[in-house]
Amino acid sequence: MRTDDERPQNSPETAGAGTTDAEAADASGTGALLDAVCRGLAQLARSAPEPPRRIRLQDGQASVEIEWPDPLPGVAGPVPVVVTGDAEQPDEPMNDLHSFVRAPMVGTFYHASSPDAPPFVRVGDLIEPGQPVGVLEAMKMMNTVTAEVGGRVVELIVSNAQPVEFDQSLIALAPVPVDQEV
Amino acid sequence: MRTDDERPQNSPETAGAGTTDAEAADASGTGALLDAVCRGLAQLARSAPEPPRRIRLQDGQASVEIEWPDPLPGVAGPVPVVVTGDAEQPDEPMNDLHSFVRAPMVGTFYHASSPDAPPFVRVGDLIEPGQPVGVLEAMKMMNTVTAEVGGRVVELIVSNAQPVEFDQSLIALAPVPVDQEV
Amino acid sequence: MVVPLFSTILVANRGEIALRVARACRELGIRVVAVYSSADRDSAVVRFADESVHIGPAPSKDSYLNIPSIVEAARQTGAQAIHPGYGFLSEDPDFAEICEADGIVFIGPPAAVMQQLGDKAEARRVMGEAGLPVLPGSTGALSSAAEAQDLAEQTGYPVILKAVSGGGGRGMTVVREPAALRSAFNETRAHARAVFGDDRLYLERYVDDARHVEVQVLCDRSGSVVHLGERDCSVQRRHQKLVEESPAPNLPARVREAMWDAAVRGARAVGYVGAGTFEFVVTQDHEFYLMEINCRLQVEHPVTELVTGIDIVREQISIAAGEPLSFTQSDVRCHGVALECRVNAEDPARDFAPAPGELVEFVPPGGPFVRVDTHAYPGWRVGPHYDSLLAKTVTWAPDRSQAITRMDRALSEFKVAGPGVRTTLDFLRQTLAHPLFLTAQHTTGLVAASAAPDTPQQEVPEPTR
Amino acid sequence: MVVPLFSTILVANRGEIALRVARACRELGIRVVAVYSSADRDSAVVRFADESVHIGPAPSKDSYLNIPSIVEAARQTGAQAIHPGYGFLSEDPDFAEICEADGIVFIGPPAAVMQQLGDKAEARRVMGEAGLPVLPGSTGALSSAAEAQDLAEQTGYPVILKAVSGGGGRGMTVVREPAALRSAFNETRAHARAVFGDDRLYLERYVDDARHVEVQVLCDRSGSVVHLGERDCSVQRRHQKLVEESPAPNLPARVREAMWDAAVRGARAVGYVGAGTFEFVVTQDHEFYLMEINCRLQVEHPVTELVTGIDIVREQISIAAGEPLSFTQSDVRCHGVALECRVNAEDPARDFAPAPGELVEFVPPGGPFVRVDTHAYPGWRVGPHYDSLLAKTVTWAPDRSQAITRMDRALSEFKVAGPGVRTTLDFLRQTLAHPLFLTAQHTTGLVAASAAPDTPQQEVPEPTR
Repeated sequence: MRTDDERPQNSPETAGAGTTDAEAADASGTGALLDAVCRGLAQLARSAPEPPRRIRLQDGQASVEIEWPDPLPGVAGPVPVVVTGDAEQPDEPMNDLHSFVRAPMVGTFYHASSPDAPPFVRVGDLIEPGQPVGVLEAMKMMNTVTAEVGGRVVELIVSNAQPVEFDQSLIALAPVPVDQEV
Repeated sequence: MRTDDERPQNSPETAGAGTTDAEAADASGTGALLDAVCRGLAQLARSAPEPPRRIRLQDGQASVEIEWPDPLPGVAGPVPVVVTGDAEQPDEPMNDLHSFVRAPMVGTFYHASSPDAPPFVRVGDLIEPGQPVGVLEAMKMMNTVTAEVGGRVVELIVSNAQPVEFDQSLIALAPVPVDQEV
Repeated sequence: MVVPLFSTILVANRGEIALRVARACRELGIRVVAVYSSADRDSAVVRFADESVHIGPAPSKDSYLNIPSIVEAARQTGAQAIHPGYGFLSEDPDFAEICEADGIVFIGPPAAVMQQLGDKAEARRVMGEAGLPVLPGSTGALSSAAEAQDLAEQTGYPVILKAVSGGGGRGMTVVREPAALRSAFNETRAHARAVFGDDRLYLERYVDDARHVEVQVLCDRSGSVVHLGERDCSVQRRHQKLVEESPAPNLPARVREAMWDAAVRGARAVGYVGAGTFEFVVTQDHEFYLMEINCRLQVEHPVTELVTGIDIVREQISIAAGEPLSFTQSDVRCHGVALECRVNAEDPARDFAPAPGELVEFVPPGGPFVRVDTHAYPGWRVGPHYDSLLAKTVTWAPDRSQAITRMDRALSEFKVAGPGVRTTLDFLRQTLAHPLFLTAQHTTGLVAASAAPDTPQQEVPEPTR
Repeated sequence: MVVPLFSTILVANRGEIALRVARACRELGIRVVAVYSSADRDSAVVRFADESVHIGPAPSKDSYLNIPSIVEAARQTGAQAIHPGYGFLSEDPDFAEICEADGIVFIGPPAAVMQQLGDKAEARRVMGEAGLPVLPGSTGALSSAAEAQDLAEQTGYPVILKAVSGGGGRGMTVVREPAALRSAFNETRAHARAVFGDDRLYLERYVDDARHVEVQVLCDRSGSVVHLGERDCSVQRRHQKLVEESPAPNLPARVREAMWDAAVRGARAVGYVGAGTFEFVVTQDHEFYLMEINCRLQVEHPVTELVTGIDIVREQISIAAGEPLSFTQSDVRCHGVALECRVNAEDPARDFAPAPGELVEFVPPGGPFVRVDTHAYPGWRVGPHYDSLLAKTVTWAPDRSQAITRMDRALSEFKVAGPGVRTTLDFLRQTLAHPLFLTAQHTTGLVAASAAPDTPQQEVPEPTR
């Protein structure tokens, strides 16, 4: 759920800070700009006789710099450069190694099937793909939420009986090494 | 003078061709600007005797910098490349080595002070800075047009008695080597 | 309206109409909740709203048609009312009923009225009884092809077969001769079963070379009914309206007035509440017949707003809150002429195929007497999931000729460009310049006739919205 | 207007007003020639026009004030008429005369009328003779500080010293006590000499806590004079109008009507032709006095257009072509309320210093009853060379309260961003929310009083445009 408080406004106060202003602009312009820059860069790098040593890309306060080590004498090979355009969704509380059980629709998420029942899962549990991990109530219908992939429960992100929106992360799972698999 | 014929329209016919469409977008989009800059850069890099060591491109808050490794000792030194924000006006009929006498205002350009008089300059003439090269009539006032720099006349771009707008190139001058100076 | 109406309204729609409704809420001091599918994360209404709820993935059936998600979103955000816009759930009586049962005000007519008028055969019957002119044809659903054949003999050909649960130009077939009736009956029934889950059909006389004229009504809960004049929507392509205007040009005052009266009588007959539209077919002889009644806001409502000065969405909200109409019929005065053009992201050169893509450039027209309703902005990616309406351009002028030249000016300065993006801007300008349109002699066959003059016109005067 | 007016018009201006005029020409089927300085190569009007001529470098004096270049551009492009917009050459009688001498129609009043009304002391005299109320003061230019002192004793303090060739809030000083008069006289005279090349001054009684109300007139060549109602322009900052509205709120009908009559009488007295504005100061007791007459289109003309439905620029062109007015006074009906906010590229936090830069994001508001006049677009670079007006946002509603909430909504959705760019959007919203404005109790001192409540208000009720 996004509220207007999170969004920058065109007020003199917020516009006064360069970053907020630039962020407001980001919504539409910068993506295309970056795409164009990256394309141009790739062409440039290809057309030059040598691979680049350093690429620095700046937009407002954000900047990315890639530096390659000086080529060793005798070794010349080109260095592949991968620049991804889109940033990761910033609302993930966990790093990329985790996977998430997400809400399949809008509703209220419950850890257990009833107030008296034990929760479906607890932190530390190992779960299998397809295993029920909670219920989502929408319009008085209880919908079982299942995990698409297996893993170890590292966090119950959404507390019991909390409203959630579609695709919201409910439970964080860590991948399980092969020898530990259930 | 620009006429609407030169500008792309959002018609299905012109929009139908991918390139025309992209040109239409060019009018405002930064992406297109960057493309152009990158193309220009690539040309520059190719035309220079040496590959560049560092290219820095800035547009507003965004900037990109590419640096290549230092060339090996004994091989020729780095060539500085300067990229300025504004591109050259693309409507110049001559290459960058020429300078131009430009119209100081809107009016009608005459090669001579009267129909019977000889022209101020002819192709091949060597002229000095400040020398009169034509007259510009505006509201029945005759204004003498003088050359700001000297050089050899290589082209009378605007024919006699032709209307011109401000800053229009009237006469192309080639620089004169030092030993040939008048 | 000194009384606070609602403190929060959820807008259960997307695109330009979601923004349109959100704007009305904002002007009334009402908090706006937007809902969005994964494809609409960066949409204009999400940027505009006070709060937004992600309700589902891109496909409409899982997001904008997902009743549980939408109702839950309203609950979670404390919305007391839901505005459904047009399309999606706007004419779904079940949704209206669920809202009511949940204590959420559905901004639209009562579910029972929607149910009754959504059954096109039933609507035909009720309105016929109320004295509205309906085309000769069946009084209820047809039981067999044989019954259809008998009826067609009585009414005379051509006739049109329509699905009872259809509407908006879908589920209908024009039949021009007896030999074609049986197979048309079977095909239309199969189609209706597949698309609407209801294979009942009815039959009417079909009118060639007709105009489409509709009357806007507003009705409050206390039984006041006013009309806001009429709109001519005869410029259509395959039952999709392209250009709309108010008032209807080239229509005698007595015909116009008779249509207003018919709409008001019809609205009274069913106890209509809210904003509604009575769509009529008008023959070359200025006879008019009811086609259908739309229980929602129309895409083309701005033309009525510009000639009357009445904000229809504001009135919808006010009516839903139980307020009486703040004006009477005699307060409604129409000034000048308003014209709307729907600018779609479609490629006229490829049979109007949707032409989505990122809008690298998007500069809508402005200046005197031009209104633009759009959810697009530079950088917005027109997706393939929903309809291709990009912007409604509306112009006003003291007379029709000026409204047309003004529209041409506005469309000429509208800049839309991006990889893959095509629009109907130039097609619209060509249409406006057609001699039949300029002289208001056009019928719903105009676009088909212009595109292929030799093809016999087979346009059915019923658009989607 | 069946007769072709002109085939080509040159627009001798820049920014939003050049585009506004170009739009009117386009709608009339007239070819548009834009002129531009080096700073305006990529301007909206250059993109819009049929043809464009580069007339000089960025500084106005060498481009938009460069008469020979502009006249030559008109000749080269075959323009039969020049529309000067506002500012720049629009009130220069010499320019009007040169155009006339060259066989080019100057779209504005005759040079002689501009000459007469441009002399503020002379305008005061002529209008006083015509029976218009003028403030007590001098009947012509003052010969000395001593004469000023005598006059001030007669009229009573405070008084205001004004340059005869001034106007638009420049070249004037308010004097509150006799001791300050002599030095004020000398300083104002020195200033007038330096700025206007004419050190003549005149003196009037000064009114504190006044409102600024102006009447729009249209006059054709055959002597028909109509007024289009009035505008209240009391929201000003240092004599610059920020918010304008029509009709003037909180003004008794008899006062309003008396002002209309005065303006019509004044226009008749000097044989006015074209669009003109009579600016009045209105006291707390609803007494009104003529301030000055503007012989051109005003920035704020859209508010009048929205309440009357009359396209003032179209009428200017028609009048200049010798057409009689197509309507009479009784045809002019005002509906509802229109409000205009000037969105400037200025930083309110830095005393409204111009804040130019590239507009990375520029999404103007839209939707119901919102008009935006702007030359800006995404990617446009707001330069430091000209005024900081970025966009005029105009809203219409049936009543003032709705027009204000609609304006607040529109300003709230206006997105302008870019490195270094600041706007007055939020400042305008704060101003609209001021209790004195909401209740229409405000005077020209509103902004100064809001900014610094303890500072004695010294606003002079005369804006630039």
